[in-house]
Amino acid sequence: MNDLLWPALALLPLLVTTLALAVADRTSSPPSEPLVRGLSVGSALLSAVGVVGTVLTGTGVDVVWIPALGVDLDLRADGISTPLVLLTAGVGIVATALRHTRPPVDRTEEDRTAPLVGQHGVPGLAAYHACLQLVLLGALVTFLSRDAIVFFVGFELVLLPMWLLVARHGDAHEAARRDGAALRFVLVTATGSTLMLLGILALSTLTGTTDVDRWAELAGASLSGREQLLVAVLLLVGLGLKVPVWPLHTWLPWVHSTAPTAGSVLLAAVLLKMGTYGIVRLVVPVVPEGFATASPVLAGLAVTGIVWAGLACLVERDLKRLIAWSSIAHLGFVVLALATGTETGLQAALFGNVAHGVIAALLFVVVGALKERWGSADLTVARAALREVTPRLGFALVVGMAASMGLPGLAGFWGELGAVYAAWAPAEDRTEGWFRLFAVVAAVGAVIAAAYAVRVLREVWAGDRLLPAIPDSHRVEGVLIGVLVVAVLVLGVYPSLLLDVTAADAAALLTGGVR
Amino acid sequence: MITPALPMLLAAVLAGAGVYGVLARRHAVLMLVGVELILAAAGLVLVTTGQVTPDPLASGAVLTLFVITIAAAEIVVALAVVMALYRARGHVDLQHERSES
Amino acid sequence: MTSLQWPDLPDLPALPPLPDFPGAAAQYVVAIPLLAALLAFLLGRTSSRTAAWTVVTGAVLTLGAATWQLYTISVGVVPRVSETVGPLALGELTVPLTLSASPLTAITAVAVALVALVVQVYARWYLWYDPRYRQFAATVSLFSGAMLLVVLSGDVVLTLVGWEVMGWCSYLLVGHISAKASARRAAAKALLVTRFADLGFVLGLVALTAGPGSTAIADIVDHWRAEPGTALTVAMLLVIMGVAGKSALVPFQDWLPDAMEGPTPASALIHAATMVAAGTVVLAQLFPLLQASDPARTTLAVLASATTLLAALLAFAQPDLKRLLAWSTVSQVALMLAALTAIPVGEGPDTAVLHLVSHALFKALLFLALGWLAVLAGGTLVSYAVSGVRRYGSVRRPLGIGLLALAGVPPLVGFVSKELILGSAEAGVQAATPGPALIVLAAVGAGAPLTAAYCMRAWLILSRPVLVRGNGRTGEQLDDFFAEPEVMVEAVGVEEAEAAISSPARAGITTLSLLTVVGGVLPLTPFFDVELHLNVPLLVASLLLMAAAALFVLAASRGVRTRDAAARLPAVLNLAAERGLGADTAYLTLVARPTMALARGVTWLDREVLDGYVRAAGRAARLLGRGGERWSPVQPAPSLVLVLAGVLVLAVIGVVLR
Amino acid sequence: MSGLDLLFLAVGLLTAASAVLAVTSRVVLHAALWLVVALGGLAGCYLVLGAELVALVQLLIYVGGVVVLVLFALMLTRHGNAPVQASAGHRVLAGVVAAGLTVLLGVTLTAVVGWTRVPVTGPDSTDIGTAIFGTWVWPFELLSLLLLLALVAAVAVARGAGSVEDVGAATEEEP
Repeated sequence: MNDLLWPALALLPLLVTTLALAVADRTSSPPSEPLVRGLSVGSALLSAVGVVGTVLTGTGVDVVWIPALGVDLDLRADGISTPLVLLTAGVGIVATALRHTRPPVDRTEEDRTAPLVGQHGVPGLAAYHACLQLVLLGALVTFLSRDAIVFFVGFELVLLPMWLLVARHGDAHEAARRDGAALRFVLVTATGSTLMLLGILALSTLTGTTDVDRWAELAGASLSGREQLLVAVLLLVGLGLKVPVWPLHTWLPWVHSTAPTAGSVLLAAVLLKMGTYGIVRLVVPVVPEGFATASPVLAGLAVTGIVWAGLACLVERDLKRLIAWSSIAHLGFVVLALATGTETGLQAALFGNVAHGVIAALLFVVVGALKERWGSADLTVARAALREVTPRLGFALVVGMAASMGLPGLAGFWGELGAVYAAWAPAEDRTEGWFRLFAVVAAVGAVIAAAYAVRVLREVWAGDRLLPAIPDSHRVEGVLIGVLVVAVLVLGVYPSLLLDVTAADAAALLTGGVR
Repeated sequence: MITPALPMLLAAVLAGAGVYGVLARRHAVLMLVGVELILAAAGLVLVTTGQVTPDPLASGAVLTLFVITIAAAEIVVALAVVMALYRARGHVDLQHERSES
Repeated sequence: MTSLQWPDLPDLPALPPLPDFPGAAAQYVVAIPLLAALLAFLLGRTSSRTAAWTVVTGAVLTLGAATWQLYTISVGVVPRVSETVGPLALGELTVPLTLSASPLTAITAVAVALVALVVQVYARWYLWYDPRYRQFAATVSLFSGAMLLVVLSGDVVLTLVGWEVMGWCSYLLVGHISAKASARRAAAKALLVTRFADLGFVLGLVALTAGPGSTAIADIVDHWRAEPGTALTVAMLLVIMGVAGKSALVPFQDWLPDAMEGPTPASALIHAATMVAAGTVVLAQLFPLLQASDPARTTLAVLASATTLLAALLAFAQPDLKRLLAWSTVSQVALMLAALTAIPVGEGPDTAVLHLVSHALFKALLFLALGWLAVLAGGTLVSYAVSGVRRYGSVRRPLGIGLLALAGVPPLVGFVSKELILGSAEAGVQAATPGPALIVLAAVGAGAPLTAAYCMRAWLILSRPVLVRGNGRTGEQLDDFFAEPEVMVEAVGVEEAEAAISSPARAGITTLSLLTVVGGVLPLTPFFDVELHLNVPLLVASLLLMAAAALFVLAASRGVRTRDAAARLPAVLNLAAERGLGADTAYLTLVARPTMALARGVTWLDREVLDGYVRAAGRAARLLGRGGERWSPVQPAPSLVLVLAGVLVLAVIGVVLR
Repeated sequence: MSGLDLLFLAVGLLTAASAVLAVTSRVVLHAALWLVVALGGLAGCYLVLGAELVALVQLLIYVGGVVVLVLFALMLTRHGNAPVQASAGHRVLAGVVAAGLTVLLGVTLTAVVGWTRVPVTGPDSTDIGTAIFGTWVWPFELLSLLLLLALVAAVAVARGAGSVEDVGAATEEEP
């Protein structure tokens, strides 16, 4: 029973709060904003305590759930999922603590002296927070689960609240954009989930179990080469839609540009990770031969995405979309590293995954705050230079963009360097020539990252305009940003913190079998 | 000793008749008659299976009792709806052209 | 050919034993500036004073640690390899992340730490009124820490870390005055050009690492020395591309003069001892590999030689003395790299590193002194700076010493290091593969008089006699039609203006001047293992050439009102030189514009083609729904029939398939 | 063919025939009456199968309660010469679907149980009672809740009409 304590503490607060808030939202007099937010943050904090406890004590749930299908509710954290559940818990606190406001209408030149009033008292706030809680719950289940079906359930659990966040609580300006974003999100998630489910079902019928550890032990032994390839392609396309891998990425900028700040933070820091985590769990160790066959194509798509997204960042007009594009580029590095099939690559991918989570969270918090103050995130509108009017937000943006371009000493560096190295020296069953070409292209992508980072800083951060004045970060924002900046810095300066956690399990994953 | 195929065939016939009733009747109450027949068919299958296979839980009989009870509840609500419909529209014709009313 | 050795060092008079610190000196040298940067940023939030104390204390401690390291290395008691945050668990790849110190890197570290200290002290005065002094100081501290990391790195990953951090810091420092559009542009240009070149650096290091599967420099050198070949050549060429970017070799040279937009202390730091010299340090660490790959060596020799000549020529024609110094930096750094290629196989990179140290001393001196003058005179354009040293006597000595050292006049440090390069190039010509050495010899031979020429020009301008009102105009007027506003001797103002510099800053400049004068003894110290290739005729010839060039410039300057010999050049040439021969335009047309066009094309493709499919899918789904709505029965009963029929069909399928 | 089989055949044919008539009769009232016969016949079938309790409950609730309700509803909603059946084409379609369903169900169900004769070993009333108040007690209690809900819902839906209140009142006695 003691074993159940920590996992239960990690999951139950989220579940209970979700239900409570969802019910509260339907009442005729919804609870006030401080109450809702307090409840939400409290539940996220409790859950984070539970997550930390689960990770530290190594306890887990193992209950038979659907015996007829052989589905176990097996929730445990190992080296590979530990960083991600911690990331989820941390980002969860950030996302719930962010104040949700409807951005005011675009503040143009004319009314720049008008007082800036955040419009609080958003309708449906309780439901909004319920959605956040549900997203966190789904993400935790996804990362903790050691059963493919439960993994899938967690995966799906996240999508609907996310869609609600985008469609109902997104950018208030343009209904058409919101509609477009929601439409894309639904299409992509539905398609991706279906393909992934097909893959999971194919695997479970071919192996007779849905236990991913068992799958990793079998390492595709009971599958023929063609079956392996088929399963790998199904899962990769399904998961690739979520990651997203070029050319399945077009939904991401749309969704990010319309999602509320907390939604963007969760989407970038947690949801996208579920795709890469899925590849690590369900594809790399499970169908090694199929993955090896598909990996050159996957790596090619990944590096195309890196360059493609980087180029798009150079001309993108909307700052939030720009950050979304940069996410695509970073996840390209992660996928490239995965595709190399080496332990170095896997470690780099796991590191890059978490690093991107933290960096993207930081950037989206900052950009969300800016959008709230500016009224839009359009880069073509002349604004006051952040360095002059809001030094704290400006500093956070500088750190974020520097980390985004892979500056050493910040979190982004190790994953990207590892990815380039792994691509230069891929596993023996990969075609070296192609992968070296990919390494070169990825390095070009890193250069483009510097270019767009400089572009953003030049257009937003540096300059001599002082009007329209906007307020600097307030207290909650300041604390959240500070924590994220420290996280980015610590991961960058002392990468062993993360690498040592994942090392043993990453090695075990590639050699087949569990530690 | 009994041939269980016979009750099963009867159940099939009852279900078919019920479906026909649901599909072909325009009168709302008569459509419900079809629904009752389908439920009856389900009950028959349950009872037959329960009678020919040993079962310590007596699921066949018990579940049939449940079905009957649920059917009662269902028909009560359904008839209430029909009554409400009748009060609102003056008829219970399911294929009533809207232009006629 | 004689070899200067210091045979019996341990017999030196014993110094008092140093206290036993935990950890190695190298760790302190790297960690202190980084910590100081962090502390200055955090603590100095309210007062610049705290920040200043923090960074200056940090710089002093760093210098102390570096000196301590130099001493311990000279007596040979220290473990040369020390740990940092590694080793990293990166699977097959070994990443020990160690620091390692050798005599050469130790002395370089001392030079860097010294320059950093002087720059910090100087910056406190120079940026007294700057509200963002604290960020500047922290960045400078970070910058010097990064350079020290590169210098003491025993692992290519650490090298890369320091390398990139320096690039970023240069962005921040050059763009320090971010309200100025030209500074913003220059900062972006510096970062982008160097980062573009880093493409090669990263790939080169990765390729080097992939061989031994370890990032330790020792492992890499061992591995590739055992099996040189095409792979090594490719890797070294890539590394050289990166070095060319940071060290502003052709074709990446144009970012550096623009970087003059930064405050003078930043320029001094970037140009004297740190970023631009980092390439030399890295190649010195990988020196055996450079020597093992002839194509790489030749390529570097060609690039460096071309750069050193081109930059010297451009320096001569600059209308701004600060830009003149910038181009001279390009030229001198190229000279160091050229020296690396010319050294005969089997010898160490000592001459190049010696020139690095010597350049660090005199270039820092020049920049700081010129910055001082700029504050006094109001700018560094020829028209402002003219007669500078006459009007402000206190800058006369530092500037004079600096220019003499730059020109390579004996016995200053610049002379020694250049002559050693010339000597080793001459020795290299006689080696088995004389190609690179030959090119370098020619370039150095031609570069020396050019350097002398632009130094002479600068000095002539600075030391022009002051035009005092009432003096009759002498000589012919050549350059200007409208008369220059004649300057009164600011008999009262000068004293105060000169006194305005803080005494620590002045002390720093004086220290640098002294070291520049006496630095010529450096090759005699045990830290350098210089093969002395003394070739007296060559030496004399080069000195004569320099003298001739100086005389020629003197002659040319006669009659020009500002004594600016470059005014004799056609205006077209002057303009072209000022614009760096249109390199900026070339970057724009060759790289920036095509990239932007490509980016626009990509977004178009993304929007219209890739996203088009997604949109089409959405639209198709909606159309299908509408069609279904239209063609399906409106009434419930027939729809129910269809639904049940469908269910039936499915059930039949299920039964049949089973 | 045993005696039980013959007996079942007789009752079953009656039930089937009345069920078909119940869904095809053009006269509304006749249809309801044929339903009574069909459900009664089904109770007979249950008896033949040896499930006395179920048969009794069937008689009690269906024939006694439900059909009465249906008859009431029919009377209350009488509306001149309202059409009872759908158009011919529709009926044919419905017939095809119904026939298909019959065939499908018949084939699969008989295939499952087979044509061999088996002894009737069903539980007696005591067993059923024990089972209901033992294993099935929670679902049973839930059912009572459901009935209560249905009652309330019926009242809520049909509120305002006295006749419907009667309907609601009638349900109270059923469990």
